[in-house]
Amino acid sequence: MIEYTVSLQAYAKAILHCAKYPWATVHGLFLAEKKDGKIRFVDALPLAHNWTSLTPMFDVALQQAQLYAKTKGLAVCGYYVANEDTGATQLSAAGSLLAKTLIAVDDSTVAFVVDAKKLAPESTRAALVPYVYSESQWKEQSGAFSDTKGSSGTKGAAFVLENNRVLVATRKLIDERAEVGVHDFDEHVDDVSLDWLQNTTISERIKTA
Amino acid sequence: MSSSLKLLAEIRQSSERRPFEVLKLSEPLLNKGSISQAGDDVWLVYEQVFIAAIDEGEIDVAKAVLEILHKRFGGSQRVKRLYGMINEAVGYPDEAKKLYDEMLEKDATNVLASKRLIALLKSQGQYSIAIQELVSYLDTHGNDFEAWLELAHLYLANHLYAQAAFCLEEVILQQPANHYFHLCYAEVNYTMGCLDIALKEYLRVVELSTDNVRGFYGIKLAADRILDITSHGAGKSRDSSHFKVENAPQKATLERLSQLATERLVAIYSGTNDATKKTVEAWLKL
Amino acid sequence: MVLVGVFRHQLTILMTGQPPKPDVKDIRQGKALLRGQTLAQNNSYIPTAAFIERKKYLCQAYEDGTYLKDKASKDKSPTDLMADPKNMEVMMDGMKKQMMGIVPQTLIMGWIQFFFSGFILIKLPFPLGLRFKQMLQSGIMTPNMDVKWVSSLSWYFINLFGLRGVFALILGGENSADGTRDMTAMSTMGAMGQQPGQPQDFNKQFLSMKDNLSIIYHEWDLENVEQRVLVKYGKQQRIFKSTRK
Amino acid sequence: MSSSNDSGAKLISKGIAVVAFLFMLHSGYSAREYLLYSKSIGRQDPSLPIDIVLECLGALAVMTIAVVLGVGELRPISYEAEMKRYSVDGIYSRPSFQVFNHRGRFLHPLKPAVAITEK
Repeated sequence: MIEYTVSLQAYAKAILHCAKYPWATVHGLFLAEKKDGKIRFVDALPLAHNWTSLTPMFDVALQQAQLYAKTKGLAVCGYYVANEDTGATQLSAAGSLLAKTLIAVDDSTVAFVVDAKKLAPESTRAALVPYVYSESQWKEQSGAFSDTKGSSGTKGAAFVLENNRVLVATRKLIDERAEVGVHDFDEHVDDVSLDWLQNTTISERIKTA
Repeated sequence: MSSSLKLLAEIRQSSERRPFEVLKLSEPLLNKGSISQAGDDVWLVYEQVFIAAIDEGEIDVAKAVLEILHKRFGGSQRVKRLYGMINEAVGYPDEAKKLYDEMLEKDATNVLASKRLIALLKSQGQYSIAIQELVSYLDTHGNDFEAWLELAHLYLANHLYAQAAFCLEEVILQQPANHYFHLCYAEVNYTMGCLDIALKEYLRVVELSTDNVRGFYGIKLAADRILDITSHGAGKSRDSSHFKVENAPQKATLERLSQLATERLVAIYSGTNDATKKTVEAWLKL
Repeated sequence: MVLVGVFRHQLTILMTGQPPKPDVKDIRQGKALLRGQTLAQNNSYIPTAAFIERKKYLCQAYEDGTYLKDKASKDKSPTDLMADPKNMEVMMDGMKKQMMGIVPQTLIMGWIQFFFSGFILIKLPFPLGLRFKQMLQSGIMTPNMDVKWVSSLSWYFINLFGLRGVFALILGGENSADGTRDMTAMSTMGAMGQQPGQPQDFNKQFLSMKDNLSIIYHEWDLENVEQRVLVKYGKQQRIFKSTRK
Repeated sequence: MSSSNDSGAKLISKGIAVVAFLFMLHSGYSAREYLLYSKSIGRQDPSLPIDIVLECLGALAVMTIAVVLGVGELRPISYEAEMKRYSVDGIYSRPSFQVFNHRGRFLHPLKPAVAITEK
């Protein structure tokens, strides 16, 4: 059984990316630290908000992300997507194809779909619905991110948030409209001076939140 | 004219969706009444602020602005559409639909109302019906490139790349010098595996727009991929069967194009910070 | 003059009703033709396969009259002008507008000519060259009179043309008080040969567009784009002619 | 900011243009005076003295330069420069088809509202 932990930095950055373009399908990657069978998502790399079902720029960004992760001793083994249609929490056909290219490199990859309903202020659960790849298709992991640690994961994987502060801090950042500081690869290729890999400004802000 | 009005006009012309900024810029203008400095454009500014406000969920602002517009243009179809839109935003799609239907009953050629009805279907998650409606709309208004673009978007969301490519060809026919459409068309073709067309379209992008980053990334990607496939022979490379490379240029040209892309990308990235530059250089295998 | 102009403007507004709205089928018909035009014009910007697909489809549609507003009329002889009540209305409208222009103008001009022919109306405060004589003293046959003196008829014409700005000021840009527009309209009408509002025979236009499309030799603009790009970025000296297959 | 600089420079160039125009008027007046004078002393075929001609031409040159410099920043006219002002976001935004019950409604919930009708 693999235990996946999501840190504040990864969760907040991904959610803020979704908040910056609330009308569009938005996707990105998670960088993870692997230690004795446990996988901890330490950072998020926002990718795109336009043309999210097309592969070329995704390929470029993914390859660069993998190179960048290597220099930091991390692995790219998470993919997140927030669908334009707020009611849809299933992984779309395009989303599963893109996530499959991650599997080819790292078989512990998990795909997350952002559940818009759980972004509401009163929600007490993480707004991520994990999909795990098994028997050549993506399967939803129900009961993930439930409050008690480790009680989920009957199917071979457990998902927890780093601590209780993650949701509170993310909420605070959303209310402060911190999302304007997030830059994704899409913006980066329009203006290469925007740093999508490190996102220094927003990373600092999340750290102090 | 004040600088915020200028910025608002810029955002309006670029047709980018930046509601947060629009509201921030317009708030002092609305409060102080200096919005009238916009002259003839003042009604356009009001409409812009209204749309930004419903986008941001600032319904009170939207209502106030809408009242001003209603006072000036009561009974106008364009204002009526805004009433429909605010109802969409506050969660009354049925009311909105009723308004749009009324508009169409009065004038069946009202394109704004027809488009809103399609957007309404999309907002309710009924993508396939939206596609049907859009196709029948385009049968009548075959020169509406925004609608073709929307249809391409809906097809892409439904994983129908060939159909999306058709829509984009239609858009390119209408605006052949706009490199963004060539870019999108290239990406769709690349996704479908038509590498030869994708490469040519990416080349068109950098021809129309000097040092376009996406364009050079695409050229590098497509040229290297074609070289890879052709040098391994069609049979050996895995899943090479669904790639189309017949009309690709010769090997020497491909190599030169790949090299050109590398050079330009290095030049473009010369001003960025270390982490980015190193990553890109590693990606280019320098 | 000004009052007459204002009066005319109001009368025109009163008499011209809403222009007849084209219905959905009219638009569809027009846009279908437009699509063919765009394809014929910009055909080189899409790949050959895409062009052929469109050509086939549009030619077939034009041939079958898929987009015709009234499919039954396809095989009929050119439609009778007066048959369609809507066309009648359009023509009546045009006629009304023109009457509106001509009637008061002729009246005023006749009146002026009757009462004031041969009269001098004003004296200009500045001297002018002999060339202006024709312009300022029409209707008076005195070769030796100083050009400072302006005859009534000339004054009328000067007003007719000069008041355009005043009308634009008081009635807004698109007003119908301006008499000069009618004059230009009258002079161009003969040249145009076809009155505005006359129905176009879409079937004929569709068929000719079909012929246009079918003779296009298609060559994709991007056949030699590699060379063009290499030249643009200074990697190659000259452009090779594209080799046709 | 640059805008205030801009308007300052514009004002200066306008001032210079006005002064140059006055000089031009002055040269015209001088020319007339000179012609009247030479007529009164009965000189045939008077040609203008060089200083008047120079004043006129110099004023014209200064005025032209001042007016040209005073028009403000020139904008590029190529299609490519025009397209640079746009981005994928703008080109692909499809404003007529925007949807308003998006994720933002969950992130920043609305106060409950009633349907809004046209008065």
